[in-house]
Amino acid sequence: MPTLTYRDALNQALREEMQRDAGVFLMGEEVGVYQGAYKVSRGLLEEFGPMRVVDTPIAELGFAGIGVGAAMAGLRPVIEFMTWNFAVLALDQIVNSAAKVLYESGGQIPVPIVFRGPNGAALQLAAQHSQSWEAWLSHIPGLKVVAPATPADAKGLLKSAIRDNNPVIVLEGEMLYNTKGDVPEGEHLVPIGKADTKRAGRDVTLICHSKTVAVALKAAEQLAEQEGVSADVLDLRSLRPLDEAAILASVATTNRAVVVEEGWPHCGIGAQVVDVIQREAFDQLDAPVLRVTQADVPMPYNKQLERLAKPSPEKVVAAARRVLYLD
Amino acid sequence: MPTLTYRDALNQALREEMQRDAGVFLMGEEVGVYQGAYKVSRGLLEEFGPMRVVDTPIAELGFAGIGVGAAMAGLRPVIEFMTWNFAVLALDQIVNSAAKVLYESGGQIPVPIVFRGPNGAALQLAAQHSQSWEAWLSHIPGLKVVAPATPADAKGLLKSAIRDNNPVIVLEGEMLYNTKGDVPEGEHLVPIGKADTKRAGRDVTLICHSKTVAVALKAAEQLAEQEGVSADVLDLRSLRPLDEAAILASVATTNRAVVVEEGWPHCGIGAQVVDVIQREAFDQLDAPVLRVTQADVPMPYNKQLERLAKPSPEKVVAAARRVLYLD
Amino acid sequence: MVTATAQAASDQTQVELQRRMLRQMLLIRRFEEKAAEAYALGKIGGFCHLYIGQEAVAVGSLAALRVDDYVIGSYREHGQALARGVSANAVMAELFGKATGCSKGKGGSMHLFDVERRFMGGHGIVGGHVPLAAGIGFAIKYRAGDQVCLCYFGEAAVNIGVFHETLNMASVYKLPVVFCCENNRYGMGTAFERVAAVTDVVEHACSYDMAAELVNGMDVLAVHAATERAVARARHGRHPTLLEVRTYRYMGHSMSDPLHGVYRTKDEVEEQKQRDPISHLALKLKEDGVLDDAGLDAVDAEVRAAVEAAVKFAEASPDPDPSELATHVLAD
Amino acid sequence: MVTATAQAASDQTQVELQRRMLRQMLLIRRFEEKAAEAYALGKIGGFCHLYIGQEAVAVGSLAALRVDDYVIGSYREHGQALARGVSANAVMAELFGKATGCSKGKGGSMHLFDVERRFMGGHGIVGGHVPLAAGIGFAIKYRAGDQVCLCYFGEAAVNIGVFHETLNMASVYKLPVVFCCENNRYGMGTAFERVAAVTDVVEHACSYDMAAELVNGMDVLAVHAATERAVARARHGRHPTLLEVRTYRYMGHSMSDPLHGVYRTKDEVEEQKQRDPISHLALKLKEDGVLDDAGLDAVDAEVRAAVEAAVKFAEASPDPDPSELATHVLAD
Ligand SMILES: Cc1ncc(C[n+]2csc(CCOP(=O)(O)OP(=O)(O)O)c2C)c(N)n1
Ligand SMILES: Cc1ncc(C[n+]2csc(CCOP(=O)(O)OP(=O)(O)O)c2C)c(N)n1
Ligand SMILES: [Mg+2]
Ligand SMILES: [Mg+2]
Repeated sequence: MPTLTYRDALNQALREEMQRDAGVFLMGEEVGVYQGAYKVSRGLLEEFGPMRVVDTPIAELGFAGIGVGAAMAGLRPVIEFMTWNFAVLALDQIVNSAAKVLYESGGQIPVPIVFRGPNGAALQLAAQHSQSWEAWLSHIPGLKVVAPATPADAKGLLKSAIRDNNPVIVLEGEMLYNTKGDVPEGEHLVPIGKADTKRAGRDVTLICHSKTVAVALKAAEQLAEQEGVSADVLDLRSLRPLDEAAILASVATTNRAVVVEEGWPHCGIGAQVVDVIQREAFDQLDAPVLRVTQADVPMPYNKQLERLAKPSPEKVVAAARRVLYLD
Repeated sequence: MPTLTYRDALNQALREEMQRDAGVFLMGEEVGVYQGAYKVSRGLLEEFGPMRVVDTPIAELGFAGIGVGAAMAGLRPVIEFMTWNFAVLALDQIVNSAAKVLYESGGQIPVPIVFRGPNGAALQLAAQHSQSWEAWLSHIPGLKVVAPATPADAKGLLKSAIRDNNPVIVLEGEMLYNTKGDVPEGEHLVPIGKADTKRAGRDVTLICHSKTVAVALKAAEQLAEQEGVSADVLDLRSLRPLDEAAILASVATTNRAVVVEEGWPHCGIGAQVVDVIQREAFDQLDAPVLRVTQADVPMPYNKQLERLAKPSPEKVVAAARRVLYLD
Repeated sequence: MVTATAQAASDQTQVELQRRMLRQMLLIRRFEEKAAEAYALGKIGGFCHLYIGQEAVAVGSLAALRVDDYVIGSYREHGQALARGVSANAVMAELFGKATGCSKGKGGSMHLFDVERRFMGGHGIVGGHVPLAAGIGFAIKYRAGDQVCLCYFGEAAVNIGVFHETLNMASVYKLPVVFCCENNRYGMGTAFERVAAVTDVVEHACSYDMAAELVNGMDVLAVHAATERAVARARHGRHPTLLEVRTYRYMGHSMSDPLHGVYRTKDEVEEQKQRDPISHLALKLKEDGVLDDAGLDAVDAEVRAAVEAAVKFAEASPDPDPSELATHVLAD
Repeated sequence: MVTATAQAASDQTQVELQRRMLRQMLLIRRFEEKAAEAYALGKIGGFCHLYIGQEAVAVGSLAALRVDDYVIGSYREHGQALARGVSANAVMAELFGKATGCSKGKGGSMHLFDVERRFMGGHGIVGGHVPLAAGIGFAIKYRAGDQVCLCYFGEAAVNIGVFHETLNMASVYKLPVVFCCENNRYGMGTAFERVAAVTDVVEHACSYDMAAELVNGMDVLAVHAATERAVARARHGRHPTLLEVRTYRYMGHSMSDPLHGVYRTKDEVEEQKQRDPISHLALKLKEDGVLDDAGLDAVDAEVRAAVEAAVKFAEASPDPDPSELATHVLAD
């Protein structure tokens, strides 16, 4: 299997789907001539031309709405946000148009559209440019939300998202674009709504997604080496719908869980996962489920403070030790 | 103590704070000449003039930003959104300006501003006009979020919000404006961050806020009459910060809880409350905490479907019976 | 040189068109009057924004469209849906929230949809549907089609940012869209001049290098002619147009708002009613000897009957099945 | 009639002003060159948007302000902060993320603040700070003050909705704001003409009944004069102005972007450098016999030393205490 970066896996998914379906087009800031702010769309303008790789003005709300309108008329737009921080300006179109037109119309008008771009913090981009929006987006019925952690999942989930007949949010990561991994060639589709065990274990479940998968895997190594603890690392991959069965299956064997996320704690993804576990696996839990999140503050610019604010393997190990009553 | 409607209690709070502090002004759509879309600002234009009661164009993002700028320059703006559904357009200014300037500036520039308006569903307003935003707003560090359920709390919390040196979100309710209650005259301040027991009980804790307080109280009555169950009804009042101590104190006596909210389930307020309870009161819980929320769908227009979608006393009673193992 | 017979034929079609437009305007007027009654009786709920006074805008402009063109509007869209050919039964049933409604009772007054007639809704966020129209225009151009998209919105929507983002992109991408601003002078209780630095909406077209036209919205023939010019521009040149149609709302902003009061006087409303688009066309047809009072009464009686039938249909129709609560959240 | 002595005196102040402006432009140029070095060495992180080429805009316009006026800008604000009198030490320390930075190391390059100098930030969402400027102007008018607020933004921000919402309100409310659009032709890698239907930003002023002026941004004296006119309009008439200042960015969009390539040619950049605002003023001062090469070298040496000192200061300064992570989230 060829090894690709996460960036090239996304690029391959876009190229393959655009070749497969003439109704698929890419629209966003700098996606064409500039080859993408993060080069995810490299080469696509040259291959598919300006009608299918469309540079936009800085007008997130407007071009998100244009995408939704095009989807209502039967195309399959892929809208790239340079980062999800800027997509906050476009939420009205995502929430009030994309997520509602099918329901409001009594099922007459589906909205097959993908909104994608990097989510969460990179390095020292400070408060306005370092935010994770999965909790907000997952809150909304009418949307699907995925957050791939590996190149293979990035390709497989983006392809599934483009073929889905609903608005699908694809949360990528600036810090993930350069990461490498094996990626199946051609028709590789990862189903939306299915979590994936990235490392099997018996003693504690580490539930994670996107960038925190690497954090959880590092923590699992440390737990194995330092504590002889075997951690089950479950990558949610899809945040809406949530793969409750996979979560409960793992907790049924480990009886203990830690949920790791990049976002803020209050009403985060982890809170929902905790709700599911305590409701459905109450009698199986040997300890409360603990969470590791970004510190409940705007992201600071200073490097040391930023490190303190982010989830880390050390924090996950500490939480795992607590749910294992090792302290 | 005089009896006032929730609407008039808010009006009184605005009038008193505008009389008390010349820096307080009200800005929004229809707040002046039209006396407010829901008449909360009735009479204020006449008393304080057009510089302090400012009608705006339909430009939520723009006038929210003007409010933040005025607060940065030392005024105390109260920004009225006709409803929070439209405030989705203004989130960039609430989240990226109001909630971050103090932190980004290293503490130099506080943003004392209030964003207020009706939140959640009224009657048959359909999908775009029937949404509850407390989970989103409470997710954001740098904001405070309150959701008063009674006229007295509406006055006391709005006055505290206006005097607070931070951005405070005040979530009102179109269905609450006409509700009546005793309201202390003059200097009545309800502290932000303190929950309130609206009915004391021993067997189960019903945690609620805003419109769901009435739902929980009705459920408590039915539980008392039909099951001889004594329910403790805890009105959160503040959603950020959350009064964890009050939640845990009640659960310590009841060992059982149901969380009721108007919003959608996924990553809702209830999920965060569940997280707090299972983490801090794990050994005290005799049953999983259950939640009653809006159905996980866009709000339908049809009256019967809408009723099915909303939290109801019946649904709360059913959840309470389950956590009490009465089924 | 046009032959006498050809001339006569085209006059005849003109007359037929005008008769049709008169009927449609009357249908809308009577429909909305009935909707107001039903609302007062609690048979219609939520927000209900009536179109009375503005009939000439929807009727005149939609007469310039082909069946394969697209239409999209705001929450004040009953008249547009009816003029587009959505049946009075399906629209009334939707207002009643019934399963037979054009949105299956799930959308209501603000969210009328009929995909067969390419009526793309019914949208409740001011300005929110304006980029949707551009997106539909984008799809038309993408497929190299020759359809157009006609988008209705109120003058107050001009103050919201997305209107400007969209006009700029529609011009840059050369999209076949007709932006039809129904300037009825008020956004709810706010007179446009109180919240807009420039009150001629057409002025904004300059900033986007877009064709524009100011139209008398009380004259259905003027609206029709201007829209035909705009549609031709969109269909053949793929150039968008901004139409500012000056009209007037006779009723309150919605059924829950006052007809007049602090924001406009009773006299102003009465004065505006003198420009009534229906009387205006009826008078012309009488002057042209095309229609007499009896003929007019006949049309009125016919549309009243159609509206009565629509109410009966709506009342007789079932509510959606409870299972409908959870359908159409996601497509398969 | 001006007396000879008065004339001489005013000439003298003019000369002093021009000397000061030359020094400020040079200070910014050298500061940014050092920032680029430090970034390459990893001492500055995140996004870093340099001002090289645009010095005349900040220096010329800020020379027209009083100490009690307000200033606000985007993420490309190093030059504006320095020209406003924020110390090179405090700015460099902020870029280094140190506790001695003007935002205590918590804001970084995109979020420079100095409330004492009424420098209201450094904001990273394109267009996001434009309504903040109007709000500051609103507060000035609310208090019946005679200050003004000067707001900098790039030409690409003109395509985003909130710019239009704000200009309309600034005009309707008559706010003392100078909207200074730094048109450097590109938003990141996109030439303005590719994404704007009308490329003269000043055109938008018509839609908002606002005064406007097109200015040569490579001529610091022209920028100063135009800003003085706009400031007078705001201070005395409370009328906002839209200034379009044509300038050019020599470097890449940010330190992580290419200087040229697919979106602009090396030749274009080199050609633009011939219009360099610093050489332009230096030449004038020489022609006027105000400054010779030695004098110019002296100024350059002085600012280079100041920038060196700023780097030393920044390097020697401590990181914020870890406890700072949780401070300033909320005010007391
Ligand atoms: C973004 C947004 N803000 C506020 C509202 C509430 N609202 C509904 S209609 C309306 C007035 C709109 O006036 P106009 O655009 O002129 O259309 P008209 O009602 O006159 O047809 C307002 C303020 C809304 N629906 N959306
Ligand atoms: C709303 C938003 N969208 C996208 C971005 C990413 N971005 C940062 S700067 C920039 C270009 C802005 O160009 P311009 O306004 O001309 O200012 P300049 O960089 O030329 O000074 C873009 C697209 C952003 N910060 N905010
Ligand atoms: Mg109007
Ligand atoms: Mg630029």
